[in-house]
Amino acid sequence: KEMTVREALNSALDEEMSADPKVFLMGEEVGEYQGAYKITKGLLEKYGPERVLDTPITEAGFTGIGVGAAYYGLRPVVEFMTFNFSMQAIDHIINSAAKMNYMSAGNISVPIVFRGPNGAAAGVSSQHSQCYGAWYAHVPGLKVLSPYSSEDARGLLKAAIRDPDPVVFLENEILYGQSFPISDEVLDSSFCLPIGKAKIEREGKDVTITAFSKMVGYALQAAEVLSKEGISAEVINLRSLRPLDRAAINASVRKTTRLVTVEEGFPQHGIGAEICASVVEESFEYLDAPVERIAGADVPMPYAANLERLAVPQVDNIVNAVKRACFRSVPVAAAA
Amino acid sequence: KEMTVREALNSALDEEMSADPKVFLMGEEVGEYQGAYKITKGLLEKYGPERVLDTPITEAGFTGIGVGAAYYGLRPVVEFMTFNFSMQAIDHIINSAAKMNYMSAGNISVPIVFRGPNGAAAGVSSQHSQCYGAWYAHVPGLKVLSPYSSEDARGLLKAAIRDPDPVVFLENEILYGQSFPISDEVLDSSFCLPIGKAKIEREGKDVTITAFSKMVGYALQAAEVLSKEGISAEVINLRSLRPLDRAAINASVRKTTRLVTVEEGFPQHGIGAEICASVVEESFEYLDAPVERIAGADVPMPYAANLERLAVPQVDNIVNAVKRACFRSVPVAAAA
Amino acid sequence: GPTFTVETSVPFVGHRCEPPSREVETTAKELMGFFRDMSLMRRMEIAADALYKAKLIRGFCHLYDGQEAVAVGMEAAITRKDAIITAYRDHCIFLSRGGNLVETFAELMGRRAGCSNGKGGSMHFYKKEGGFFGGHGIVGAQVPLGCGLAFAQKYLREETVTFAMYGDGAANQGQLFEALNISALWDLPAILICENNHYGMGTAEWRAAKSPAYYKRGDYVPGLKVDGMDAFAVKQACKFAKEHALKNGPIILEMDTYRYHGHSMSDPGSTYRTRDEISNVRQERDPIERVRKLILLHDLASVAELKDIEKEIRKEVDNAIAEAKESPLPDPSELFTDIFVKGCGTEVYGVERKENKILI
Amino acid sequence: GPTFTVETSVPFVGHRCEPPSREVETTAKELMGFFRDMSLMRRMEIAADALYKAKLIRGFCHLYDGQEAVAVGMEAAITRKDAIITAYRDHCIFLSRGGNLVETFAELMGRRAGCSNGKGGSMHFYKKEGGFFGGHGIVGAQVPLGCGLAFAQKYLREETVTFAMYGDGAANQGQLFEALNISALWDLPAILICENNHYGMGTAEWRAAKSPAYYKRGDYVPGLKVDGMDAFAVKQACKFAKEHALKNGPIILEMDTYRYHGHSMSDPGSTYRTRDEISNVRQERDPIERVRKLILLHDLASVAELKDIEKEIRKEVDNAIAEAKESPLPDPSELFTDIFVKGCGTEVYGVERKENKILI
Ligand SMILES: Cc1ncc(C[n+]2csc(CCOP(=O)(O)OP(=O)(O)O)c2C)c(N)n1
Ligand SMILES: Cc1ncc(C[n+]2csc(CCOP(=O)(O)OP(=O)(O)O)c2C)c(N)n1
Ligand SMILES: [Mg+2]
Ligand SMILES: [Mg+2]
Repeated sequence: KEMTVREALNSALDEEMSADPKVFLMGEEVGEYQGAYKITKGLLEKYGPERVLDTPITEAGFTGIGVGAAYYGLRPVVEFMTFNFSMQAIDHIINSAAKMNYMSAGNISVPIVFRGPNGAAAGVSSQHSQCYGAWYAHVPGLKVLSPYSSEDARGLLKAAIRDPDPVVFLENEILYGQSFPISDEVLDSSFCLPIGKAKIEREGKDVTITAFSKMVGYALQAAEVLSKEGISAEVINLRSLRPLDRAAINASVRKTTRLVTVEEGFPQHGIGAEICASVVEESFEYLDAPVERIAGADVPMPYAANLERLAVPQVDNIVNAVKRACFRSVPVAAAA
Repeated sequence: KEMTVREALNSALDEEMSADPKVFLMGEEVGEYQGAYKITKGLLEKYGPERVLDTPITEAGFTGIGVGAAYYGLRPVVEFMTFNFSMQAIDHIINSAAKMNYMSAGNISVPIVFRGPNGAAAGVSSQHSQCYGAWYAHVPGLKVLSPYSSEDARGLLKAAIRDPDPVVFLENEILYGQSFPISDEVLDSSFCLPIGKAKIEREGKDVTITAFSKMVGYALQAAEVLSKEGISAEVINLRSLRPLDRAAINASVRKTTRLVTVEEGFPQHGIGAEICASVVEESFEYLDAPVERIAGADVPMPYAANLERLAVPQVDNIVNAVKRACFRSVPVAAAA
Repeated sequence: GPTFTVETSVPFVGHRCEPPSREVETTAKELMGFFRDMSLMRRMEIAADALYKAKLIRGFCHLYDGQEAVAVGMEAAITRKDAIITAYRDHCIFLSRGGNLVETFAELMGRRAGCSNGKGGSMHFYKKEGGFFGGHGIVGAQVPLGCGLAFAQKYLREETVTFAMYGDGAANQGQLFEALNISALWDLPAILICENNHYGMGTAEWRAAKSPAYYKRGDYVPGLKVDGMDAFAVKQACKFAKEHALKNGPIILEMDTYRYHGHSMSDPGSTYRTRDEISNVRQERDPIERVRKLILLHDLASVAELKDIEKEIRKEVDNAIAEAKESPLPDPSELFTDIFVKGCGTEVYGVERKENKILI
Repeated sequence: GPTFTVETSVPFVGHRCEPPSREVETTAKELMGFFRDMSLMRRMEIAADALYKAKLIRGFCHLYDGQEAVAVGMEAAITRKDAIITAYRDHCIFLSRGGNLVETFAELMGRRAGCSNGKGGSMHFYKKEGGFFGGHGIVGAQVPLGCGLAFAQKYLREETVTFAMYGDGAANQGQLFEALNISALWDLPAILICENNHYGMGTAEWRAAKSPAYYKRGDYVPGLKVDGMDAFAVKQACKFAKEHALKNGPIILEMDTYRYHGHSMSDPGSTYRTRDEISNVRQERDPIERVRKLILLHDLASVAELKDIEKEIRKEVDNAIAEAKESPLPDPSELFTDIFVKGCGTEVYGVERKENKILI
């Protein structure tokens, strides 16, 4: 059986709405338009306009309203058409949601999910391509999830909605239409994944590759290429950026002794930087080679197809990085 | 001769306003009130209400206006009463300012400075204590500076105002009243520091400590303590968080072979994580010990004095971390 | 006791609505209650000022003295099932929602017995069970949050309303207009209370707002201008607004009020306004004196009895401070509690991450 | 040529201002120019649609056909020293500010000859030397930016104004209200142009705004409702607004207009509105047909001559596309240019940071 990520997200929303009347959806075009990317398709019809709310294009206002509703005990799922627009509302995510349970000493909790596509899509240029993974994962009080497969999408979104704390849920537009095999267990409405746990997508012994979201697929492709050249790569799908599953990452690196981190976002203070620091802190003596970071180029996203391709990791880049980490020779890159 | 950081910032603003009629100041209470923290004292009187503009408490609106004025060729200096409130305007800092020169292929540049106190002050709790260093330094197109001493404050602020690109300038409230010795050269109105260059505040040979802003002072105090115990610490004042002076950091670590990073902000995807990754990438084989990260506790800032003290680095913590990096024995920490 | 009516100091001014009558029903008990509650608030804030000067309170500390009539008048019109949310100037609202003095002073001093266990401080008081949702440090942010509370009340069909309080400075914040539009579209039972104390920090209202007629700033949303120094006007307006909101959605009440103290403790409060202005308000419009006069007029208590009540309150406050001082600082382990409701079994790090971490 | 007058389609409706006359002065040259310019815009957008479907344009692509009268009417009222800033629906404004077809198509296809060297794409056209400041992808953000341009114009005592354009959807954004308040306080020569095409993506105006009378949404700021399908009404309103703004500060012009295409290329544009609605607008209010009729009425050209102009335009567009297609993709080294005006002599990293970095 197969299921697209879009269907996985849609079914997770559907099931959680049907299980808990306190769950409701809000955001731009989530209702009558069926979602800008059709993630909420059919839900207005099924649950009515009281539980699927089309908002004006006013992120600060509707996000604040969502957080307030969560203070009161509802379980809002707030869609950002893309996470780029979450910057308009970021004060509510950080100051109103993330810090609330702490500064009220538990008096007011905030069971809310902020979700939507994050990071680069195709040809949408500088203002519509940013990955907010590292920013949100920087902030205590938030849980930050990023699914890759349909299994992830279902299990993590259901976990996020059931969770009593604020969750930032970072999807990827390009993955929405991608199909993944899916088991009966995952299709069961009780299915749920733990927050804070990574998944070993592929076992290996020579090198560890960490990735999240779309880059997990690239890492798996790279591992396939590498296996043909006799390098056995272990691919970790992070799933949760905060809490980060340091135990799983370090266990893997202690086994493989080499680490390549992969992400589409900007490198400085990125996901890879933290993973590198965590491994240096906890497993320094196991490391047999410098950690290799593969990340988005440290530039705003260009529009032109050739530049855009250069600005985000390709499978080849991962293969090259692994080879460097394994001290194999790498083809010389084109001069920049 | 001595000068407080407040006087240093004030004199830098004054000199640059007097040198270039396109420089103007805007922000909440910068004029008649003389600045919430008195950084802009006397400037309204000297330059008049056309160049020192009190704004309503509407950060998105006035920051957008500042950025627009910079598009047109003026040189705005926008004060955030504290950087916590920059979140209300962060879309303009990132999407309108940082990315503009790139996505317009140089047609529209953005000579603007965003400045104000950043990070923890005393007793101001969760919503008023965040360090935005790592967030802003994550984003290409921005230059991010953070002064420690009065020399830094003068030289970097003058550099920021003269620079043709958007600069985020992160000050520290607690340092405002602190005095530093200051030379005639630094007092000269032509004085300016380079952007992207760190300063070795203290030379040493056993361990490198990186820090910025208030933590530079703590690192220097720790170095003093350590010298009495026979450990010679080199203290790097980062000054520039983006571009980060990777050359200076790596050169120092190659000499000392040990690294302790210090910051007040949240650890995950923080400044220390990036520095660690940079050193692992460029100087792995020189490292004789795991990198030690000292950072703010990974929790929202609590109000109570004892908890607050536990939530931000103290000189002792730095001393302990250095000893661990140098494989000296460390007193056992109180159980958490 | 028997009810009688008092007249509000000045007529209400309506915007897109017919204002309520100036005749307000009350009882002796209510009048005496107003006197007591406002006097207690006043005394509490004065004591906080002293504690701050004694360095027992740190950071920001925004006092409410002068504005007490808004708190008590509002509370008199509603129930604890109605919700209130405000900004950082929150001590007295906390009290009006059932919070006590010891929780207040302990929080201000960062002690374990504080309403947020000492973790929130002056700006972060909450009492969900009393319908009080804070206490917010970010100017204007509480307005959409309040509209969200109203959304939940409507969603749950509770027939209750939310009062979202903000200052004249906050009234220019864009998110307020966004939330108001949504509230109007969705008919949310949200009442926006603009406490116009005429200054946002050092900025006079007219320097921050082209149109400082805050009750009209909702444009297409009805509004009412209210003498916020008159607890009865406040009560009347809040009753009116609650009825309106349940039937027709949002409404704005502008409370014309005044803060006697500076903005926060570092502001002497005298550089941007004259001492004359302040003492005139104290003499002509003080909310407690207004109620005292009404009590004497209606012969509900004597001058001496009222003085006695004030003395009692003074003692009450002193005792609460003493008790709060007895409360210890939070246990150091509290650094790591309340980050999440539900931990994930992963490590959380302190400053020295190698030494100082726990599993939550 | 001699001037004559035409009457606007409908009267203006004023808010806090006396609207200008319906009689608009024009010349044969201007009328013919309007016809030519709008026809060129129309043809350019239709061609962009085809290029998108041929996969030569990627990502978002927001077309302006239907709204051309706003661009040409505005341009007719002002000079290139006046500034314009708009949102992502920016191709035609770029053209009206002196941009050319090759720069447009090359940018849309991500080629070197594009106005942003292929780095910006559809939403990011700029021409500072023509007074055009973009091209912005974030809904509403261009309004404060535009007020900032107006601030600079006033600061430099240029006696010029800025037109900040936004949609009906954007009109609810809080930052607009913040910027308007500041502009009003500071008397900035800022003209807010709300292009009300009645939908923000799939949301009809009344579903997004409690008060869709956008010319009144400035509340205390004057406004004018204008038929945005009538280039002469737009011209008259913009002249009026420029004079007003230089004397009195900000003003809002609501342009009643319509987009024929869907929101962007992925939106068929037909699920949330009827085909009847669209074809009615085309038949009754099309801005080009309106000008065609006026030309014929005043005997300035024959039906055949106008057809010839359209044919010529078609060729011009085809040639420009051919030329744009000749333009190569940007050089890969462009990945690292324009990050800063002034580099710091430090390394900038590509995806494979060990291999792919340069000093800037
Ligand atoms: C978004 C934001 N900007 C700035 C501040 C700093 N600040 C705190 S209170 C205040 C003045 C607010 O005035 P007003 O809304 O009139 O309320 P009042 O203090 O008079 O009760 C300012 C500028 C803040 N806390 N949040
Ligand atoms: C802050 C923000 N939120 C959401 C979006 C996604 N978005 C792009 S255009 C648009 C609709 C805008 O409608 P309107 O303002 O009426 O302009 P029109 O497209 O009709 O010209 C939306 C929701 C965005 N770009 N920015
Ligand atoms: Mg005020
Ligand atoms: Mg529209």
